[in-house]
Amino acid sequence: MPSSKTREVSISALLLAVTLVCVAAVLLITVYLMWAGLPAISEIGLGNFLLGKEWASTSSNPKFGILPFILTSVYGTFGAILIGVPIGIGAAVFLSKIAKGPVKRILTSAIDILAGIPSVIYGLIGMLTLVPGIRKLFGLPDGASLLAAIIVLAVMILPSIIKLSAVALDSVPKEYEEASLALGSTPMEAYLHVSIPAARSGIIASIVLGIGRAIGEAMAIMMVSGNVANMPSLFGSVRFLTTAIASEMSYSSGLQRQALFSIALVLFAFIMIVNALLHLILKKGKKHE
Amino acid sequence: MKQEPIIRCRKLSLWYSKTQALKDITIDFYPNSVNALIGPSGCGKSTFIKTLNRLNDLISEVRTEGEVFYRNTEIRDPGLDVTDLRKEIGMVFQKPNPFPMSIYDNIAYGPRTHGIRNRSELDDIVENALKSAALWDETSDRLRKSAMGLSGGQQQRLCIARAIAVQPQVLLMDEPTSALDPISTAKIEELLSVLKEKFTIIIVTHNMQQAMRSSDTTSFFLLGELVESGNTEQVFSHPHDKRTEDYITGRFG
Amino acid sequence: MKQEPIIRCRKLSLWYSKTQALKDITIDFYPNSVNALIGPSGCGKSTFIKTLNRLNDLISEVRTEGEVFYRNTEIRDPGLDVTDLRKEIGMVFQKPNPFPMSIYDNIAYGPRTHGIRNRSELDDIVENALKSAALWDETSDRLRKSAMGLSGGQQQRLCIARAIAVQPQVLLMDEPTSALDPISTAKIEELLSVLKEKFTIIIVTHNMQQAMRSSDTTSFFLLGELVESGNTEQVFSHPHDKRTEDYITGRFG
Amino acid sequence: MNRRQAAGICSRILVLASATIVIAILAFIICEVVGRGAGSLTWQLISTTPSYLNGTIGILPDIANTIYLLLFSLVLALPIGVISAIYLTEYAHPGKIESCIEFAIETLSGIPSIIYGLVGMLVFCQLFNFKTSLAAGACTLAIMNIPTVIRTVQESLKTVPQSYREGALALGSGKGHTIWTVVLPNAIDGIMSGCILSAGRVTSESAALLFTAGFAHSLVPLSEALSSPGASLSVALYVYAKEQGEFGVAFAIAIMLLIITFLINLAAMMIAKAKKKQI
Amino acid sequence: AKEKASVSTDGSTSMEKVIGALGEAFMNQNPGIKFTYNPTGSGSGISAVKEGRCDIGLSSRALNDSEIAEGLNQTVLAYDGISIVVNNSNPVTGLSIEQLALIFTGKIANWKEVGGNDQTIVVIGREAGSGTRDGFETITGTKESCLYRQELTSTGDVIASISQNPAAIGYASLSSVKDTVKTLKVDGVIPSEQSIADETYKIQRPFIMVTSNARTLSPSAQAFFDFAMSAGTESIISNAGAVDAK
Ligand SMILES: Nc1ncnc2c1ncn2[C@@H]1O[C@H](COP(=O)(O)OP(=O)(O)OP(=O)(O)O)[C@@H](O)[C@H]1O
Ligand SMILES: Nc1ncnc2c1ncn2[C@@H]1O[C@H](COP(=O)(O)OP(=O)(O)OP(=O)(O)O)[C@@H](O)[C@H]1O
Ligand SMILES: [Mg+2]
Ligand SMILES: [Mg+2]
Repeated sequence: MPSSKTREVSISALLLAVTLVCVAAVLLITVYLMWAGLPAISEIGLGNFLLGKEWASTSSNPKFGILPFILTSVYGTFGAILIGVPIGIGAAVFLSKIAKGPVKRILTSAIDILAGIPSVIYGLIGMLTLVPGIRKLFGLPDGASLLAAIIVLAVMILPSIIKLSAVALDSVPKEYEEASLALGSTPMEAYLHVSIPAARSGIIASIVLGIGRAIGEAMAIMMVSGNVANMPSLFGSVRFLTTAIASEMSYSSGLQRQALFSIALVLFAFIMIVNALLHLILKKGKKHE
Repeated sequence: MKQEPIIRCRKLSLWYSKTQALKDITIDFYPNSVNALIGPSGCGKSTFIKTLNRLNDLISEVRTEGEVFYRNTEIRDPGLDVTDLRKEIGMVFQKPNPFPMSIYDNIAYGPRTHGIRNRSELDDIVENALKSAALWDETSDRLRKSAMGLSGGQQQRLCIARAIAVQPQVLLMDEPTSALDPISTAKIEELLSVLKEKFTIIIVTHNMQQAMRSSDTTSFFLLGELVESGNTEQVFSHPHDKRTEDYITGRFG
Repeated sequence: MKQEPIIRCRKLSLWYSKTQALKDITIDFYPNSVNALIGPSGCGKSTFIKTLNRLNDLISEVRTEGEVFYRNTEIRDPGLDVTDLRKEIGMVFQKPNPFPMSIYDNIAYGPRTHGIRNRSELDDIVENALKSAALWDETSDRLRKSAMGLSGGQQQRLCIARAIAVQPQVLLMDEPTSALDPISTAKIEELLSVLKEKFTIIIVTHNMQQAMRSSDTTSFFLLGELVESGNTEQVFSHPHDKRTEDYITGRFG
Repeated sequence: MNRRQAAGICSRILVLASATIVIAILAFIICEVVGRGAGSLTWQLISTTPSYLNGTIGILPDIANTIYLLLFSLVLALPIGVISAIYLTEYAHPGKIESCIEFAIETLSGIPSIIYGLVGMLVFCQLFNFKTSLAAGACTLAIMNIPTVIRTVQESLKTVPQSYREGALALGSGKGHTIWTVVLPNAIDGIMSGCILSAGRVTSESAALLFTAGFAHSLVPLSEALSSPGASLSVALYVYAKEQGEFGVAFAIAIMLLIITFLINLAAMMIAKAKKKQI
Repeated sequence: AKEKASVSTDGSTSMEKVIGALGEAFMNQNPGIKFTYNPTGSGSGISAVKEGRCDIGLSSRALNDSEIAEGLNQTVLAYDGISIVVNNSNPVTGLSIEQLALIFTGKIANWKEVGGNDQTIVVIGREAGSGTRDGFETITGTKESCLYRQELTSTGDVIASISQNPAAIGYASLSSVKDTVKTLKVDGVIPSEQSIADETYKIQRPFIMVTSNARTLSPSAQAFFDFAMSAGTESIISNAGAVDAK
């Protein structure tokens, strides 16, 4: 029988091997997206691809410029953050500091359920109520627009912002708030001036996570954004990076199909940047503790 | 006794939902004195001092009975503005708990909360508070650095300075040295004798020697009761109660 | 000195990454004695006894120097089979830590780990261990119930029984009574005098009275140094070192 | 009223309003879904397969497919996730490989499902030649779920008191043995919530499945499920709403999905409660 | 284990009803054969046949020259009418093909120019690659010049959006149109089985089955092919909303 020491070492090695599946998966995804996405980029030209303002994938003289998609994704995400973050942080403060008993339980479940609702349902309801609502409210010929997508995205990222921010607020040592109260501040002042700054890194992480979610969402916004490859405008019909892939993939062939994979590659690059940012923030937050 | 008591407590009882943590506490604290509260763990010392600045309000299901006066204000009054009360009665906690901000902002936090925005006024307050807490020399060149970088003892003095900065009348201290090394402890004990010239100090301690060394009066709590209270020398040399004697000779606790 | 020491420690130093927690500790422990380790918080008592059963291995970035022998085995030897070592040197912790299983399974855990499967053999071991820890009478009718239902004092005796069940030679105890009430404390102190007939006991304590009451030798640690070590009576009545005297008279800590 | 009081009231209102908005959104969604779908949610819908000849719609195959996907993806994700969590919390020392793994896990959990769908299609459907099938869908979902399982199990492992490990090690138990006998039994709740959260993701996922598992509505037995394409409930919702304009059916499915989401949350809450009691 | 004989089809989503019904009837007749249909879109159906990923591809547009050159074969199974639909509240009842072309290319921008209310026209279409869009644009001669306000990815979306917007116009497969929207006459003809079969309704497209010259069909696939093209399936196809091509 091997000594206990070698046994422990070999167990550890075995477990490590399984754990590396995650790394392998990330590598696989990266390699495959490059393999599938690079040919079209090299054929179209990186500049034409990223900065081209026109997307006409099926015309006899096809154009593959994805600047409208990139800008739409950026604006859409930014808008969703603009709406979602204040509400999210407000609700997180309520959840973590004020709510008690049944109110807290109900709010927690509500957030969990919102997080679990399939995105298709958000899209469906958005299409049937939000889009006509926007049309009537703003007196537009049609309501399918960037604005509708922004609202749907804001709602969809709310749960993760609230949950993560609430966790960050929960983990602020109670001593800080006590100290603030003992100095004669009101509870609300303690939350605003001490708890939120102390939970900063967690809250920022939740926002970055929200950005990632918003950039990656496809199914819901496809149904409310009109889906035309215009340059973005708030009340105009727009197409996102994700919806560009989802809407044409099933009918595509040839260079068009390859270009769709190139869009996926660009999307992936965005996500990797967001992830790296998140990683940095979390790491910095850990160091701070 | 020469003066009016600054805090006057009559038959104070306190319940955490159903369990009684304080039983009929009657005690007076006089201005410009250091008052030690001793007793084994769980006897209600922290609970008692937190009723004095209503920090127990944070815990739902706390119920009190009896009377507690700060000068002529009934502390238990539900209509009382607790922020005013806490401005008068400051507190320092067991674990040093500076805010995760700069040293300056820590001290300025209280005055800012109470509406002082003027820059040079704040500068003065910060300097004076740090000097009163004997921390000015060590920190005057790093006021903008994070308070988290200070040592434990420095952090605790910072917390004292922070409490002083709102110019309270009474300072509550809950085992302020139990997390500190002997040298920092000595520094803070020294500070007590200076601070009592301006403030009334009520200090909880586990360390009998500390109570003996630095307090004017000592009160012994046991299981929520105030067993004995009086002049420190007298309590330690001639305790009235058998339980006090057992405790101070280390027979339990 | 009548016998060979069972644990022999020469110039043992220990670092947590860069900070040194133990400095040149040289000390011997003899069989069938109770050895108290005292000293203020953070002085390295726990660190010291955890080097004796290599539980410090759990912490990465621990580095030791010097020699520590258990009989003729160098404890620090990286090739040593620590499971064998820990079978010889048992440990009881500050907070009672029974596993969340039945009382029986708790005691049988060690023997099972070391390969004993036979049912009646296990029954015997469990019974004897519980009897040695003076817990048999209280638990014999509820062996299959969860150990988490026991009181704090009973849980701590269960942990002692669990340690005894693998028949160690040395028992390390890290403040085994500091989380317990006075009555449970008395029971465990009583137990010590019985257990020392079979084991060598090394016990960390914060309570000077406890050290005086129940130990044969006492060692005083301060900031990672072994300041003084010797016969308990002598250390408490005529400490050689000024720091020891300061500590046992409560001047700090 | 002074400035301080005004600010206090304002911030109070803002915080309260935010929380109200969240509840209101959920209430609105539930009302919409139930209002539009309740009429179509019949036993016949749940218990039959669709027939083009009769022009009837039934979602039994979609329910079965959802269950198949759940089973297959958990069978893959659970062992890998649990083992990885054990390695990371119990064995790993901070180092290059570990931070690499950490980064990989974070990355995996941040990748949008549409990218999983595309890569799943390239790798599982084409490279591994699984074609468009539940097997390809399940493999894709498994990879999506591994980070969730790892994180929940890790959380749970971290709550197992260190004193249990110390206690076992001090008795001479080896590390592996300690984990198996003392640590893992106390982390069962984490493993279960890992399962439950994954289940939630599997039922609500659509983008990743469209490209990998397809959207056929035929009922297949378990033995053939792996090689057949099939729609899960979420995909069926998508297809019925979008391709066929059957909004009643779509919202009926949405009601079912909401109920499943609710049950999943209930289960997760109960597990957390049980764990709390135990400690 | 022995695999059950099977036929796999893959392609146009518009053909779902027709092919689903045919498949179901076929399986009722041949219980030993498993029929699968994967509604992925015309383009993918065509490439699936080319790459051998399915037996029969389904396309709702005719193959183009390069596809035929790659060795693919097409067989017209049925014809499908493309209905022009507007919101139920829209007073307009019919348009000419010329008017349609002008509307879809943005040259007519207000309903009042074609006899409707004073409202900006909202043009809703399908995504690039859709067989329906290809059919519509080819027939109206608006290829590559349509100005859409929304490009939706499915028939259901088009109908839902139009039903929500009084100013919208769009096109959708005849078989999918329900009474939530209003079907317009084109050149005075309302689309119906009759008007499509006699070609008086102009906007129509073929449903084709695509096979590869490079491979011969498996016996079961051939059986399905023959079944679909047999005379007995007329009623199945017309019940599914299309017009039989035989
Ligand atoms: N929030 C609470 N809810 C319920 N009971 C409490 C709460 N806080 C304290 N108690 C109980 O009240 C009693 C007194 O506690 P308190 O913290 O005042 O003791 P203490 O004398 O300060 O002890 P220590 O010296 O350990 O700080 C204890 O029995 C404690 O368990
Ligand atoms: N895991 C660790 N990493 C780094 N430093 C540590 C670690 N554990 C303990 N230390 C440090 O080593 C020193 C000795 O700690 P140790 O726990 O041995 O003290 P102790 O005498 O047991 O104190 P106490 O009476 O509070 O239990 C302390 O300064 C402590 O901060
Ligand atoms: Mg206390
Ligand atoms: Mg210790």
